[in-house]
Amino acid sequence: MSDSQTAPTPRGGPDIGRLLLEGRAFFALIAIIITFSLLSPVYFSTSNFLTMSSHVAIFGLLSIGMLLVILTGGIDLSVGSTLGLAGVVAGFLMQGVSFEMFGITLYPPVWVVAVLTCALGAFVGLINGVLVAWFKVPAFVATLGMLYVARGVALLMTDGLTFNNLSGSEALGNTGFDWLGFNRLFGVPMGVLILAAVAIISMLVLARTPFGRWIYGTGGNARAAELSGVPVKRVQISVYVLSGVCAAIAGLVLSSQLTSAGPTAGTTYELTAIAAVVIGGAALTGGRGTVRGTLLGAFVIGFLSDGLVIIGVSSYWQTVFTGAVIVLAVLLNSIQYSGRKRRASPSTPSSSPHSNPANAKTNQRAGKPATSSP
Amino acid sequence: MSDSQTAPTPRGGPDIGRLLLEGRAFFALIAIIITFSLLSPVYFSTSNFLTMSSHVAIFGLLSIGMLLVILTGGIDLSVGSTLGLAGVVAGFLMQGVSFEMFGITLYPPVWVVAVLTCALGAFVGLINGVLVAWFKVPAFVATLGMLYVARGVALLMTDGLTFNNLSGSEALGNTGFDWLGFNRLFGVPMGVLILAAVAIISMLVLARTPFGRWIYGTGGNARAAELSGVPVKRVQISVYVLSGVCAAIAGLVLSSQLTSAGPTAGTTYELTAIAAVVIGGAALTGGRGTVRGTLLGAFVIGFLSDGLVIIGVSSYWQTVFTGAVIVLAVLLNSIQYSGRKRRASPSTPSSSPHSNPANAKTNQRAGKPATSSP
Amino acid sequence: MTSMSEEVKFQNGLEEVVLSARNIGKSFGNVHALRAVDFDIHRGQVTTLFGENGAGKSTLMKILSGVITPSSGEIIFEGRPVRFSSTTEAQALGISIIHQELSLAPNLSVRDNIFMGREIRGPMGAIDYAEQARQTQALMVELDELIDPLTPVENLRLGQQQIVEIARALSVDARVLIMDEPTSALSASEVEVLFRVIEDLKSRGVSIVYISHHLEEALTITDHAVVLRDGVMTARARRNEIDLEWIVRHMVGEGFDLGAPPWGHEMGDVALSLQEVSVDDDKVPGRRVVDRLSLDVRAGEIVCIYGLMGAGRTELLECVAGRVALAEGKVVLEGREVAGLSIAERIRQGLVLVPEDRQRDGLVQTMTVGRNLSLASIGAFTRGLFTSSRREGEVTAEAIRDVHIKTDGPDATIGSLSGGNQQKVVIGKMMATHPRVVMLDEPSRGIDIGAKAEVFRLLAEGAAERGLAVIFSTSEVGECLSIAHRILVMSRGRVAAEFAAGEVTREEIMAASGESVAA
Amino acid sequence: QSQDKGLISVIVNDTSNPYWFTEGKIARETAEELGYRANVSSHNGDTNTESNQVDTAITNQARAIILDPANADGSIGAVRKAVNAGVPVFIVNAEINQQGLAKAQLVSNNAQGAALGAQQWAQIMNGEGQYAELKGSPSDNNAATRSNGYETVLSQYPDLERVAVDVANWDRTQGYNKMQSMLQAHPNIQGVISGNDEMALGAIAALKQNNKLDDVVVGGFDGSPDAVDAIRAGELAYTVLQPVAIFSERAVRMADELISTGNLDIESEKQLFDAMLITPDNVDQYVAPFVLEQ
Ligand SMILES: Nc1ncnc2c1ncn2[C@@H]1O[C@H](COP(=O)(O)OP(=O)(O)OP(=O)(O)O)[C@@H](O)[C@H]1O
Ligand SMILES: Nc1ncnc2c1ncn2[C@@H]1O[C@H](COP(=O)(O)OP(=O)(O)OP(=O)(O)O)[C@@H](O)[C@H]1O
Ligand SMILES: O[C@@H]1[C@H](O)[C@H](O)CO[C@H]1O
Ligand SMILES: [Mg+2]
Ligand SMILES: [Mg+2]
Repeated sequence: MSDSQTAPTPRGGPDIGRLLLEGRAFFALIAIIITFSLLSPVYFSTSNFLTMSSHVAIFGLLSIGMLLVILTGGIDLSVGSTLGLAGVVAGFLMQGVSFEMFGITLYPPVWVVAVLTCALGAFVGLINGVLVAWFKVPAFVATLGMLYVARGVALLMTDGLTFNNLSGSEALGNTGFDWLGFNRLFGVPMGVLILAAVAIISMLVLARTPFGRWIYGTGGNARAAELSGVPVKRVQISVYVLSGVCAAIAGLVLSSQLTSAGPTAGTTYELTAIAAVVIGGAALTGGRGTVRGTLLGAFVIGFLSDGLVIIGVSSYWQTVFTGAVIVLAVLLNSIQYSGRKRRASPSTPSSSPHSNPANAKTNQRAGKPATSSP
Repeated sequence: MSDSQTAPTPRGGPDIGRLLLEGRAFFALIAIIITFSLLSPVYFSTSNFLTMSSHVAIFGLLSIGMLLVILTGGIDLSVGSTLGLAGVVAGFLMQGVSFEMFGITLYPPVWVVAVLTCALGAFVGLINGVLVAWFKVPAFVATLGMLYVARGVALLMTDGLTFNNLSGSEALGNTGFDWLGFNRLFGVPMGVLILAAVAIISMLVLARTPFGRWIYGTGGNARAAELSGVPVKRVQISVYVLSGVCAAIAGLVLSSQLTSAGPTAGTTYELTAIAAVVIGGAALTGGRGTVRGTLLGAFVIGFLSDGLVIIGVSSYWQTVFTGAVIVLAVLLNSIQYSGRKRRASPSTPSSSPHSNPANAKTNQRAGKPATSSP
Repeated sequence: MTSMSEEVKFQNGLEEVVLSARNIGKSFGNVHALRAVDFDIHRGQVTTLFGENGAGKSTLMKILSGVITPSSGEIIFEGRPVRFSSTTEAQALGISIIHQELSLAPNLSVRDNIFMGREIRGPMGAIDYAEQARQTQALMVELDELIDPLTPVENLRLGQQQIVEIARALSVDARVLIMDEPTSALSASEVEVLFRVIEDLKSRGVSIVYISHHLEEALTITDHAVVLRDGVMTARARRNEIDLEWIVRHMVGEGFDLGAPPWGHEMGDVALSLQEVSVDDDKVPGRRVVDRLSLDVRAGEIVCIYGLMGAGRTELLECVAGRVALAEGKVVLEGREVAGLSIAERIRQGLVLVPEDRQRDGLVQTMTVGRNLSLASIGAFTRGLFTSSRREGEVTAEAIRDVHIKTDGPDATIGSLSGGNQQKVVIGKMMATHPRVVMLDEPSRGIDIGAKAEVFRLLAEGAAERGLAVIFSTSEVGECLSIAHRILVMSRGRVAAEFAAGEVTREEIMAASGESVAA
Repeated sequence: QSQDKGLISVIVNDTSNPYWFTEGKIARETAEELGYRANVSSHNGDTNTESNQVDTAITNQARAIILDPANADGSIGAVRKAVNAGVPVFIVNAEINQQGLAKAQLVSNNAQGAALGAQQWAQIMNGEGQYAELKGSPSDNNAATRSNGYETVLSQYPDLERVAVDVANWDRTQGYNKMQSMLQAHPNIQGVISGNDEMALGAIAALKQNNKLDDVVVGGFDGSPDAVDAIRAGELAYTVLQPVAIFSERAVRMADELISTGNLDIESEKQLFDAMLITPDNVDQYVAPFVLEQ
């Protein structure tokens, strides 16, 4: 099984051969790039790739948070709303916080705003996590509720309006907010660099730390993990917190890119984030998936939708293509597997004979064979 | 475990005692009705209940289809789009189908339109089902793709516009479309009667037919069900087909109620339908859930959102309340369970000692103990 | 109950008690799994716990290892009363357990499973994978099992997974090691290795609790035997005071017999004929797990397939049942070729399989006992469009009676049954279809001696009275010898040898399977 | 205020858009000032939600409904339902494609406004250059009306070349993303004309990021406060003010007239309110959201 399917086994560098052979998301991405490059002369250029990547950054950040949650067997539908709320809160803080009793208004510097916004994301995630881990509310429901609540709070905070003035002012010492969205380092937009940083940290955490193993263990078999002394509840809570933080970072980057923060930003982004994770080879039942795959998934979606705009396809067709590519990218992989499996057991391509019940479940829901030949 | 948790046990009528004691959705519904009746004099009246019920009809129909899918361990994100597409197709057919070669335009009678629209719903469901059962595409992904594709097709068919002229004309022999949405039988709106009919049929199918048993078996453990002679693939495909048909019926009722069919109808309804199913006590991992619970869930959501509008709560607060009630309704139940479980086995509220890994999985994702003390 | 003199014997001298349970009671709702049980674990010795399915063995062990808490009573560790609220707390005192039902994360490698929750950290908090792999390798060598530490657990056979569980328990450096049926999926030679390891642990002062339904096997390592019956401790003794008969008597009562092949009835025509059946390996292209195997079974005949783990028995049976594709050859049921038929159609024609892994393939965990029992025979109680709950009630009641399932009734949840009774549910479900040919893959796995006898009696009766053809696989030689008319030894996908009952010894069978016969 | 004249239900599209927000707010304030209770809800463009809200208004025995319809065709059924139940409906902002149901339809003159905007824009562009257009949601009639209005004017300038057009659903983030991609395909764009201000502001953010804002003329539509700020900052060339503040107040006053007198004295059902141009020259007259002092 490829690294993109199971928990990564840290062994040397990434195995290019495997990547080429088995990474369906990788193929899909290549196909997309080739297609659009043929259709439009401007698609294949550094500047376009950078622009597209900066769009991908937003979804990529959400997807990485989502991946962590999905790896434990959960799901986080609230990321889009959290993104919106985070942007609004950042915008609110940039306007200055007035303490009426003292008659003063404080203008926190940008780094404080960023930290507070991330803390807010963490708090939203904490509520999700506690509901899921302690109160045993199904993740889908807990985060669906949060989807509505966070959106409602964002609307209430701004009374539906959008914060526009995010650049701060020299005099108040709170300039620099546009840095996240506007600046470039070595020609690369900050958003992309932030995505890269978050991705590398997540990769390291997943592959090299006990916490990473616990995430995979919790997703693979929560009961077994708990019996082995993994603090399963703590792990579950942590992944939602991290997902909330990722969403908050995405909110910061997006509102910096737009130089404005509106309460409806991020609506339905959760579906895109989930799609990216699944296209990237993760199983929604938990325990399988990698950061690399998820990134590829996010790029597939982003490069596709931008490409469709560039070649000027009508927005209706854009909708159709997006759906078709999501299915095709995943289908590619299934066919590849079932082709192999069919030889062995045509009636149940989904099941490997030697997996345990947890796997049986995995297969059935995620539609992926639990085992494959090396 | 209550009837609302497991497969219904066909034993006389519904067990009111149990219902009162254990149906969290039932409690939530009562609480909602009492609260709003106190807050607004117009809420508690037959005419308002009928109006609200006809609103619930749409979500109720979607939810019943969704329940069938969820019982097998799948999920159908495409129901909202299918609803929209069905409405548009019905609208299209009502405008008459012109065969240019022959220079004639056929105006199919309303019943033919209804049948063709349901067939379309079945076809959409068939694609979902085949992707899931044969190609092993995870249900979430297959139906997410369909969400986009069906929406795109609806937009393409109408070029974004709305069909308005659904009443047909005497001369063409295709009147009667508004019957579904407008007519009342014994004072009850047709939509509500249709929901009741679909609900009763589904209850019978689930509780009293082999097919119903197969659905529960497939969701509980697909491998075991298959070895016991359950045609698992056929069951999986069937539930998506049925879900598509339910969505198409909902689309017919809705466009008849609105006397128009627009391509964006039903956007995000899938989330509401899933919420209704889960509030109604079904497990997203499959194998547990009842029609009765799902209906209660749909009524909880519908009666809440109409109540909020009636008492004039701001739309932002409506958003917040909707989210909070979804979580609370499910939380109620979890607390009830973990309370019970704690007495039994305080150290592992999440897992019953005799549950196997598959159950552990169930617990972890659905947040419900697989077994409970009688 | 124990006599006073025994009590005194146990507490004096060198036999130091490390961990003991005092007056432990445990109830699940209105099920009393344990009542006032006293249980001692002696330092550096093996205490074996015997008892029927559902006697409360696993429950007691879970209490002693912190998985669940008792309803009443106390736990005393080295003279001090202790309370565990989690397995981690028990582990901190050096108490480690191998669970009856496997508890591994299938998606993680062997190495990661062994160290899950106790990762070895290197510099900067990162995991020291190299050290973990080295230790895993060492454990595998100790257990004589050549499993690559990086293999995902889901790619391992059941027995190998059990080895991983054992390795994990060993890696803890436990002072008390509880093994709840560690060998149910192991072959004789692997059991041999495990026993060697147990001796070694004993010599290092590790105290061991051992639970098994393989009574003879268990006796060979027992120092102290304890018998539980219906949640009550009925007897305890030292090894030198007891024998097999003593255990069986305390477990299930007097006058017990495993049964013998039901001779004396006429065999019918060939019911099932396998001709050159082959099954491809889904892992290694070109390799066959079943290789041109032929076999005829007559109506009324009981055939046992013996083999080592990995011999290909499971694949053979699954292929005949229709779950796994036939690569080559023919499967003929009562003269009709069944290849190409679905599982459901084969069941309707009277060909059924009781699968090996009850959790994965046998039970629908979300359904009640009754629903599970009736799942395969829905057609029998369907009238027109609808099922008849009255007829269904009869079907399930009959099944519960026939296979002697110990349960509250058809509405009980599956999870509330003991492991052995769950196994009986799977058997009962398939028997309720009134098959002509029944295949059972390791039907005795995890079920007690009484239940085993009942199952075999059921099969024997079916064979004798209704001409049922039976094929079962087993890893226990004793079972082959006791009820089969014919014994087939499988090795690497082929028939290595075939014996008629009564003309073969234990050693001959094991030798034919390629197993090293223990000295 | 002491007397309770009953309830007026205000149903607008999406209160998280400043345009509709103002529409709802002014209607509510006017109603309350006239002694009614008011109840604002938003259907977010969903005709089913809209229909449910109309039902609720009927249940609530509303004296009148002020409705910004979700869909020119799709909302007709809901309006008919209210009318059948005896509740008068006043349509604001967007039309429904059926006369004789609503008591009045008060809408800004989108065609006139679009022409106004397009002329201003073409003039700043000097009648030449490549440009892109951002369109609103196709289910909203205004999107097509404005786009057609632009087309009608701009097609008279042969040197103006529309190189890209896409739907950005009235939304700022979508405007931003689509603009960025369009810039990749057509780096030499000199103008952007947008169906509303939100999309225009998204386009501005994208242009800013590509350091192209100085070379590109962006035109908006709505006259929202954010857009006016952008005009002040020199980022947006102009916007077309829709007199939403005026017509939403007028609608409520008409409702009051009908309720109190049983009669409504208007010439025709359709009441068009001319749009006005906001440019750097008159931006100082913008005194409150969507209000330009004259
Ligand atoms: N979670 C539970 N809920 C209800 N009853 C339970 C639960 N766990 C165990 N029991 C009951 O407790 C009794 C003891 O079960 P236990 O698993 O300890 O038996 P056992 O001796 O280990 O049997 P086996 O040999 O089959 O493994 C059984 O009657 C069982 O049905
Ligand atoms: N997960 C796996 N990875 C590699 N090979 C496997 C796997 N599972 C089974 N095999 C191979 O398939 C063949 C048959 O194995 P199987 O376990 O079905 O045999 P069996 O006789 O039923 O043994 P048992 O039931 O005792 O485990 C063996 O050659 C084995 O090596
Ligand atoms: O007229 C309105 C406004 O322009 C709003 O910004 C979007 O929708 C249109 O219908
Ligand atoms: Mg046990
Ligand atoms: Mg086997």
